[in-house]
Amino acid sequence: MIVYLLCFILFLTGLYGVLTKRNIIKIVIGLSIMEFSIFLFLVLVGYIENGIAPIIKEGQQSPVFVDPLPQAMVLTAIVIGLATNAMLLAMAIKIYRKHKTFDVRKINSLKG
Amino acid sequence: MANLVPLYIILPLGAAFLIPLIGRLWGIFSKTITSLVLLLLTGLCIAWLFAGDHEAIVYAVGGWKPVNNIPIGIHLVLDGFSAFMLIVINLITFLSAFYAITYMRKYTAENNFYALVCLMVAGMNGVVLTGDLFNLYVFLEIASIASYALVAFGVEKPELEASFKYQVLGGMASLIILLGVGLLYWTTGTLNIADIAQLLLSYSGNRIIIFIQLLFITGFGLKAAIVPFHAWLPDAHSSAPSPISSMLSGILIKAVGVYVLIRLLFNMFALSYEVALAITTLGVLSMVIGGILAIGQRDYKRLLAYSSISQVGYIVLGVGTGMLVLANNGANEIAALAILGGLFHLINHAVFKGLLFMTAGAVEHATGIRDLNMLGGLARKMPVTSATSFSGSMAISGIPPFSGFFSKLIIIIAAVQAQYYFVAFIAAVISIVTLAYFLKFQKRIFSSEEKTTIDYVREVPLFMQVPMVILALFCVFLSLLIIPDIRDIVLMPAVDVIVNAKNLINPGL
Amino acid sequence: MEITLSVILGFMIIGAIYALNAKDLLSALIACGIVGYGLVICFLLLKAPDLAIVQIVVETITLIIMVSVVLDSTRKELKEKAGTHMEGISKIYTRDVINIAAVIVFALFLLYFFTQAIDVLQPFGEHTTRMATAYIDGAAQKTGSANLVTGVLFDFRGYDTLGEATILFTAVIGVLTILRIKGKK
Amino acid sequence: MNGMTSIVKTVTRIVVGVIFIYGVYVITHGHLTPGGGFAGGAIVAGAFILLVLAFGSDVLKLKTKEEGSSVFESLAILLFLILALGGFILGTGIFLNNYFPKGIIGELISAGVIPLYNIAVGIEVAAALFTIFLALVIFKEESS
Repeated sequence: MIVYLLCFILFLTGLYGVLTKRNIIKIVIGLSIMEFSIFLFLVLVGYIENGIAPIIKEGQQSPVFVDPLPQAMVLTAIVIGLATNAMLLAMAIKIYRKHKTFDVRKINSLKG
Repeated sequence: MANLVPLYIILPLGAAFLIPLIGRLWGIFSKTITSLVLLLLTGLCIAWLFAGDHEAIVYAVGGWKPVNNIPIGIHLVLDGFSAFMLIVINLITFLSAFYAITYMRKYTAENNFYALVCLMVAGMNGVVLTGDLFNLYVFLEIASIASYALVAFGVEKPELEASFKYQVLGGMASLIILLGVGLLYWTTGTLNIADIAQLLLSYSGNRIIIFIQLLFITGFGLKAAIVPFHAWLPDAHSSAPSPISSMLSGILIKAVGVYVLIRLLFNMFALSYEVALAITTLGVLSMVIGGILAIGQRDYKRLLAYSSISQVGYIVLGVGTGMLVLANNGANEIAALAILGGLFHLINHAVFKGLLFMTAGAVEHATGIRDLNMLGGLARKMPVTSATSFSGSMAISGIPPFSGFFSKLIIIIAAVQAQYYFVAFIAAVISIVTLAYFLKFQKRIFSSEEKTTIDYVREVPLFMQVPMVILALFCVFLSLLIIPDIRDIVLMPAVDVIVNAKNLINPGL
Repeated sequence: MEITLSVILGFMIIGAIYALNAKDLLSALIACGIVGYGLVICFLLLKAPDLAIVQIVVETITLIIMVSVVLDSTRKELKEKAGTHMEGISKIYTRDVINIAAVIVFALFLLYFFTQAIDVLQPFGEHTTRMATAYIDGAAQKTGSANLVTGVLFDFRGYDTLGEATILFTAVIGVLTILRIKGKK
Repeated sequence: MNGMTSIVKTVTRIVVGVIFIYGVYVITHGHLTPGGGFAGGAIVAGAFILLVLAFGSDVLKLKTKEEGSSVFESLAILLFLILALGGFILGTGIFLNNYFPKGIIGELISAGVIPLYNIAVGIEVAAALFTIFLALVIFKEESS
């Protein structure tokens, strides 16, 4: 179980970054770290002790494969993460050009 | 109809993929195809509802049949509740897209706008139709990413900042939801919602289920902007272009937030008293805090955005009351009444909030001002906008015979019948508060003395008036939904699906 | 196996903490990249070569894009920015401390709840498949694909993949929309 | 955008072809070996990005490239949708059905529609990533 706990700690580290950091790039990093931890978590769930990678080769005698479904899910999630990151970064560079800073506190033009 | 279910995803996606290709050669293509697709989809769904046969349709994508009674492919499920949501989504989006034809002329890159609208609709339709948890996450992300881009469409400082805030909180919500999906997969080994529901009936590990429910409530609560997760909504909904505001407030927060919460909590998890209590509390909190914060707003669209939080609170309250009654093994009729009120308010809110954001857009289009203190006396110059806005304001504050009155009344009656007198009292009080700030708002903008700064104002073009008038008429005619015959066709199938959750068909059987 | 993974994960956590607290944005990005590459090693250990390939390429491209965003301001400016950032903290010191403390308490609470919650689930490495049983048994005959992950991705769950490709398309349109110089005519 | 030194350019000239061919290999063998449309597409995009980084280009050329790659992207994802719809027309009337003959497992031409999906997704991912990169570069050039 220790791997799951460490994985969750990684998730909480990312969450901590998103909630407390005031720099746009740091917030993006925090989100990426949360993403990483969830990818790892899903693959951990699908792992089977002494399993082999889910690719059929000739001459295998009744192999035990690790669960391919979480792997497919993570593959999808990685691309989704890439897409959200790209959007965030586009937003970040646009905000930087408008305000000349990455600090969220200095670009507060909206009222609560 | 059974074979046509995937059209709800294929048609908007196809339109979105074609727009960047054909749109750059032929300017009018993007506008026409968006409207046509949405009109077609609305018509299709209304036809299904009125055909009378409310058997749920299960469509296996890819044709994968269950193996050993375990569903293996992805299933699309069209039942009364999803059909109801599909009508609301496609109808409001159609009217918004129609309204946008004139409104969006002042922006650059209009093709991207229509492509993103199509993608957002495809995402919402996918969320509503899917019967698979991971697929739900994928389509949720399509709708969310499209909405992030649409909020920032004006690329000015406030838009960008609002969109960034929205994106960070939305991204966090998505990741929390994904964690919940992963934990459920770990617990049950499957992703099909009906299959999970079957397995959870006989599952003993109570703490993990509560933890997953907590994650889902946080995640979808963030998407639905229920207090205390509402921080992004006022910024995002007030910064977006008006047709988008009316879509975001009218349907997006409901399709990806409230709808999914209801579907998962009723149809997938076994109902528990603690969760029902939490949902009701969140509903009351949203209702009260959203309403109180709305009073002090000076910005036209921010006021509407805060009132969205408050009105979504009503929906959640109605559904939560029903959940409490069911969890306490109370009478099914009371639960059904409460949920009926919630869903009725959902469709009403989609209509009048869509309308109010459109009128806000019309006022901004004509005057360029959003500050309530600087507006005034527009009634004579913009009669159509003024009249439609009046209709919307009366509906939202619950004045008979407008539709909002009946849905609020049903929610309050249900709460009284379930003996939650305090909740019913708060709902009634907040209704009065709503009336107060909408009267103020209506008076400030339309009937107070004219301001010299806005002499040049003219009524908005016909293309913007038409959707506003249609929605204003809906504000009145939706009251007809309480007539039993019509109610049985439109609302009751949805309520049935929610209340009799155990009857949810399992594609594996 | 579990121990190796735990050690790598430990390093990843340290990298993540460094990435979040580094004063220089560029080193923060590189630390984040290292966490991403650590993930690649974990994927390889967990018998997920498909994911390892995708993650290593995607991480590289993300890193290129991120660095090109950060390099928008020169390195010297960045250091100054980081400096002012720290000064900013000392100005409203108490508020930030309360914020951080609240988040840490909240996180610890979540961690405790998580430990309690996952007690009943299968331990690491003893996963039993339910939906995926059909993806493994005779899946090759059903889809014709020797790589089971590809089979799942494009056949059993092709609908997800369509959605995924759509998300990338949405992101491209979104990026092109956001990076316009002028929003209104 | 300026290019880099001649050492970088020479190395890039040699390496880019290899990367590109490797990407195409990963795409086309997605149903046999690890990898597939996503990994291969990202590798191909990496090759293009490397070219732009090493050689540099003026804004005008970058803009035509961006337009071209975004057209490619739309076409590729449209191809995916049409392949998915193929089930409606050719085969069983089911969305996203694998309607081609499956062939022998382990051969290059097998697994029905999956290789075609892989190719469509590969082009889509490559074009999408390259477009995002170019959009960022162009924006930086234009707004500075």
